[in-house]
Amino acid sequence: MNTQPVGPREKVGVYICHCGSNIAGTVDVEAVRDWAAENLAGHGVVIARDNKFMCSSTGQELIEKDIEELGLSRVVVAACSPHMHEKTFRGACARAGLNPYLCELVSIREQVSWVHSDKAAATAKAKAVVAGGVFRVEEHAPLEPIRVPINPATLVVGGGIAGITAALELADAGFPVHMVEREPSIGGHMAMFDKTFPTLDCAACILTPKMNEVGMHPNVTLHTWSEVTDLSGYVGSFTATIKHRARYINADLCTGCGICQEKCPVKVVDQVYEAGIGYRKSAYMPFPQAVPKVPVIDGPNCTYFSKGTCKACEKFCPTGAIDFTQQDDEVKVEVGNVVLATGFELFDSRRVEQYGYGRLPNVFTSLEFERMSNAAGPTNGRIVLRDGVTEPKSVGIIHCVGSRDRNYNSFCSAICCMQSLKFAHLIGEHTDATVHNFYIDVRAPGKAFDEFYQRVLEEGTIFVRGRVAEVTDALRLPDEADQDGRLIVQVEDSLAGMQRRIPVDMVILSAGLEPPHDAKETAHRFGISCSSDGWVIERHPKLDPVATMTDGIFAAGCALGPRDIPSSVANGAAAAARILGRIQQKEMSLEPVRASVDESRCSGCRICNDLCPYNAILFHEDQMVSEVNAALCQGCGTCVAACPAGAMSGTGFSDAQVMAQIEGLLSVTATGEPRVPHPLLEGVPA
Amino acid sequence: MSAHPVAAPLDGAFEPVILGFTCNWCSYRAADLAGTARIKYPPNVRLVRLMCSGRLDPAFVLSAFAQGADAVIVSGCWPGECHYQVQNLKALKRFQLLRRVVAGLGIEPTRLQLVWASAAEGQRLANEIGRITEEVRALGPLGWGGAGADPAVAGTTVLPVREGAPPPAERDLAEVTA
Amino acid sequence: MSAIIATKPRLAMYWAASCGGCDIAVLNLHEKILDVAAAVEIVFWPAVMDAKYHDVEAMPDGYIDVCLFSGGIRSSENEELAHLLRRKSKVLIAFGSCANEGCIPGLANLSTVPEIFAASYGDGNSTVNPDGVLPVPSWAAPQGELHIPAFLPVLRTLDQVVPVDYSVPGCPPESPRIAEALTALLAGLTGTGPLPPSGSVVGAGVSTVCDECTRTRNVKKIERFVRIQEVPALDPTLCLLEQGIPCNGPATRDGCGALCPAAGAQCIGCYGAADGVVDYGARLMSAFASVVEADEPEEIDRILDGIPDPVGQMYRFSLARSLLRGSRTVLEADRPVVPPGSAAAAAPVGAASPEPALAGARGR
Amino acid sequence: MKEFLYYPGCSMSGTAKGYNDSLEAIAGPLGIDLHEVNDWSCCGASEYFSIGPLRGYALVARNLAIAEREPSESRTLVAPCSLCYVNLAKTNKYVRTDTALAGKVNEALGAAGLSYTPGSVEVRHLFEIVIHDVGADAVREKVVRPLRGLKIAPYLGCLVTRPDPEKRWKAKEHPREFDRLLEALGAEVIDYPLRTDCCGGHLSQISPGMGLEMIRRLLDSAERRGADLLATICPMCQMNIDLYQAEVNRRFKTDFKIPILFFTQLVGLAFGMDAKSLGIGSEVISSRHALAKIGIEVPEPPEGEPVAAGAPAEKPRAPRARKGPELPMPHMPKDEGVGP
Repeated sequence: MNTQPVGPREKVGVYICHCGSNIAGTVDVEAVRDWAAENLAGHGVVIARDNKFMCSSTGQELIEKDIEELGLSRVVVAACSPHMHEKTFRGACARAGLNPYLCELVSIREQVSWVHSDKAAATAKAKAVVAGGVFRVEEHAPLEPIRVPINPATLVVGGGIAGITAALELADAGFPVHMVEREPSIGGHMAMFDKTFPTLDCAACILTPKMNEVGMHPNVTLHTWSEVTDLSGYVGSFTATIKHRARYINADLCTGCGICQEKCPVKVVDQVYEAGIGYRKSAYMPFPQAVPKVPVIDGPNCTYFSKGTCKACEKFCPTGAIDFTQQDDEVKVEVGNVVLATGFELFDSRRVEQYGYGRLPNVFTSLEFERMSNAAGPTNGRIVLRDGVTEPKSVGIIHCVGSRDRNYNSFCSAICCMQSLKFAHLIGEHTDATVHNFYIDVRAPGKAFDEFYQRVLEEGTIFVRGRVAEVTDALRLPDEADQDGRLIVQVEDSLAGMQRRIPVDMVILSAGLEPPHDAKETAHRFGISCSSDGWVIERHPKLDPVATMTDGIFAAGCALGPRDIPSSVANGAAAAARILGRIQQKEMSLEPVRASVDESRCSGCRICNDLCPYNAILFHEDQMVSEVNAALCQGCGTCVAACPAGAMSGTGFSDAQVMAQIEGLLSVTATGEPRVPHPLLEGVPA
Repeated sequence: MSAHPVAAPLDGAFEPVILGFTCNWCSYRAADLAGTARIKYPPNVRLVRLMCSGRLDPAFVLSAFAQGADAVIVSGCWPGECHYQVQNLKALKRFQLLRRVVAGLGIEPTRLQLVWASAAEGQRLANEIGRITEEVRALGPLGWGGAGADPAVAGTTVLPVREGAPPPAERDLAEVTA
Repeated sequence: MSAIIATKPRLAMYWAASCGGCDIAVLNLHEKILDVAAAVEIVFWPAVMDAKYHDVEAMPDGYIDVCLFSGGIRSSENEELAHLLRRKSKVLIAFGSCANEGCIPGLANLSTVPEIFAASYGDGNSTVNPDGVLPVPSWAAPQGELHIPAFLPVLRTLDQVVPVDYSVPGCPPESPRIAEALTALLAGLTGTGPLPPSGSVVGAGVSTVCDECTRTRNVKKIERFVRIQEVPALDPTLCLLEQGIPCNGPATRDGCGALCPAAGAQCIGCYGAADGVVDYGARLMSAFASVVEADEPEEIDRILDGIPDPVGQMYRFSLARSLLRGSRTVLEADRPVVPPGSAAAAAPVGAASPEPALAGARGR
Repeated sequence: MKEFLYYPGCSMSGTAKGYNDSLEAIAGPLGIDLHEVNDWSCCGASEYFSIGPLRGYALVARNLAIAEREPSESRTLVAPCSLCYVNLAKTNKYVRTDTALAGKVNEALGAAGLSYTPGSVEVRHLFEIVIHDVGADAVREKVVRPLRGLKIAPYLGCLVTRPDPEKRWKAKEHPREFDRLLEALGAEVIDYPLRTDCCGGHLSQISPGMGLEMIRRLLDSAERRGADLLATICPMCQMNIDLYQAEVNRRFKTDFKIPILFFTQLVGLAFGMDAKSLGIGSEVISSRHALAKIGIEVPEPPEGEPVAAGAPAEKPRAPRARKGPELPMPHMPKDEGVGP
């Protein structure tokens, strides 16, 4: 691939942006402009301009005009990060008939003006950065973007409300969707809830129809009890490997009558859907409205698998759908885009030992309470203590458990405040218990959220502002003698300015949200980046909130961070809209950053052969040369750097380009002076 | 905020020039993040963007030294978090061999350091840049620069770990000085 | 330069800081040397015939058609002759590894002049010099003032001192390659054939030794590096690198016919870097490191410990033409110390034309 | 046998003789070889630091200094007393992390011709050695007389898992390692909520009202849970709960008679050693009746000391969940501590 400079000497235009005062406040833009015009003339700079906002239409027209009138063959813009406006300025060049890849955007905002305060030093650095850009752009070559077709099918990972929304948007638009869900049924956490804040409408009532729609939809292929084990390819044409765990029930024969579940003798605690306070059978459908209406047999807990006898389900199944011989199997599906809606996991409250969860029977987590308050839950909606009968006279709800706490997670879990308010209300509805809310501060920013807060206040819920120090069943003060068997919440009431010990029968921990335990592996499998917490990183937190850094992979819902149902739904729809746009286009263009081999120089040493994670490098035994498959190549450049013969080259980041940029960056000292080269390093006088 | 001086005095004191190689997906974005968050760090460091730390050709580093860089920072995604899956480990291997070679040419390890930084670690990257700048300032100029060098003091550096050292027990320091 | 010449081409060959092996290699053309001798008029060749520098000075500029210059530039004499022969020659050829990349003499760029003298005239194993006599540029002998060439602080390659038209790599260049090169060159000069493009490397390939190596090779995963003498039984047909032998073949220009690997010894890199490569060692270390089969820093270090002398391994022949040229102490030794900060004061080269600062760094 | 430097502290030869005897008895079987530091001095207790921190640190550092020069393979200094441990451990950490302090301290030590190299000695509590180096399983193997049927409240006191300067404990608020150890001895361990509460320390002397109240809580909580006795790892805790129990009863009109033994004594019993040799019987609130439950003979106490009456009548316990409607408890794997 040609990365040598085209033509003898280039005509370079340099454009320096003030970005209002964002850059000009710290960098002497005019000085840099004049310096470039004078000192970089030797590198083809024929014009250097500055502008208040280069990204504005006037700024861009400046470039276009100069290309047309001065016949610029190269353009360097010194402004914000290339991740911000590279496309903008390449576009400007293209409009003026200059190949967009002959334009280089260097960052003097994110990497100079915003991170330095000393104006002289910042200006000096800006000069170096501009020089780097000019030296580099000399080595640029015109490139054509790589056009790739977009497969109209989409893979949606996660069957919660975010995934469901995305899937339906895409499917309704008439395009195929593969939805993969780890559990036996879609529905996610929302399916566990009874009521949703602040409107208190019934979660099942609004979710179930959507679940059924997904289940029925001709364009949706459901893969439940399944996981994506591998994703290969690139935007437009991914190949996903989906592992179906053996259900031991033949979905085609099963009518979902539920007899197997009824007859199954094994009862185990349901850690998932019942959040650990309810039971399920070994052959089970997690809940009545499950989609698909096909139970699974949970092998490890099945008597037949452990003891070799039982088969009660098989005996009674009217359609003979039970199939103990079923094996896990794998399918490969071709998709053009991916939506990751992998949701969250609840913070493990046992980590906050002083709250006694797991030790003190009547300390519950928010999810346990959701199930308890759910009419379809293990207590049929009765709010009772762990003994299953006693109704609490008083309940304490602790906010921010594991959130906003540097010992666990410093982030706010966003939903706990409203959820706690909802709990307070539901307790009032179901019992006559007094409710204490222990909060740091109540965050109710959503629509009708604060109104709901007011309402709960009026209902008589007691709010205590302060971090709870301890939940204990130990009586400390003599006057607590009659509190035996109750829980005491020790808290500093920061409004009353005193320590309080408040006896209650039940404590609910509003535990925070955390990324799924395997979030990092997931990110790695899908080739996206996630924060150290494990939340998926958006392409841009504000301007591109559902795209990831990887083309063709989008994220929605709590995979991106804690959020409530409305935002998750909005995310799902947004991701779908982004994908639909591409599907309509039928193809999209990729950065032509690719590696290639000069076969005349390749010695066939095979150093590079094992370096490519995308298997883009093939070795031809017959000619003893290696070759790069441009379609598979992702442009990381590892093979380019490794080739001992220098036979491998990479567009966009060629040796010549990077070397030139290094030379430019170092042509200016820290004080903005021209660098004095070492006399012994001087070569032949030209 | 970086624990290090963030302004370069222009009073003629030695100001190192440090070249940093960043990857497009993690460390360069960390640098962008430091910018958007207005986290200050010394202006001595100039960054080159590569698609991946795996693109790092030892020749880039040697060329930087040859042209007067007093130190070079190589940075990329954390192991296991590479956008290209494992290519940052290739960078790690080259880094370790390159370090042995430049050591043989009289360049202290302090002048060639590896910093992993995720796209979310703007603060961390800024702190590392600050730390390295101070270490190099203490070492003085490197021989290939234009100006004369102090007798070099060998430094040592270990690969960075995520957690910093535990904070000192202020209360007790207070006690003692009380 | 490419002007076609009527008479017999005039050939010169000179040795600067070199061992003379290149001259032997030329003589090693055997009977072909007669063809050469017949085809050319040898006007200057200290290794094989008497010659005086003033004879060369007396020649008109461009009198010599082809000059084979072997050896690096280590003394004032070398430098003087480089300039002189450049002036007198139409075609100046950097002949052999020394002239091109410094070769073994170039490794002296790891030591300062005092260190080199100490080793050569002082405590060297083969040296007896109780009075510690060291060479000095001028000496008042009874017969009068004697002058000997000054020893320069570093060894430079020919092209770092004067412009060079062609390069013939190798330590020494393989005789058949020399024949090819000279034949092609003479053909060009006498108008009976095309002249190779100026600045090109002649008498060698554009790829690397692996291209000529007959050993079978697979995907590479290096779990250990060992020195060849530590391996009891080498697989005679398998790639040496895959057997843990740090063979420089992958990074070394082809042309030699892969003689060493064929003979069961690893390539040590005498033909220098492949076409267009900026820094031989960089390519080699990048290639070696990339296939080290370990991901933990400790494990990687354990494997790299198998390369006891990294600089020697990467730069045995090419240190003087590498990006860093030599060790830091050497470069600091003879450099005008500019007070920190006042860099600008002494700045002869503007940022606009830093090219000279970078001979080699951008490739040629 | 693993050798350790040993700093007994002042109580081992006095109030905590039982601790001392039992430790000597079980050290061998546990493979612990204690090499007593020669010429050790006071740890500074709790008072000295309030007189002047630097003096406190210097006083403690003296012990670190002499430990450093002890001719022993081991660089680990073991303290059986929680207060000694904390003083030694925190001083050791601060001189390591604060060079200024280290300078001042060494200046002070210099006066006595001593000096301490920060970090050259590591300080650990005896209990933590038994838990982490020996381990409950190793202890279980040596048990010949399981303490089956004995209800024990594991009481660690406030100083060992917190502040924990070297971060040796995963769980600090409600650690369960002590339970595992006592279970290994075959005892029935009650989930004692106040396990890491303070015993009052010297408050029992300087502010009896508060000090005795703190002791009362500990006893009350243990009794409500039907503990036959408390197990402790600290001489100070043992003294407060044992010596001041009668005083507590007098002041609060209560009738506690809960003996408190050192964990080393219980280990010794389970190893089949004779109670007397373990110093059992010298406690004020006699453990005779408690131990009689499992058929262990405790010698008559010396003349004149109060003899504990029968074990306290069991009070009704917190309502235990019934089968049937009972909701399952969260899954809590035994070995699983707390934390990510």
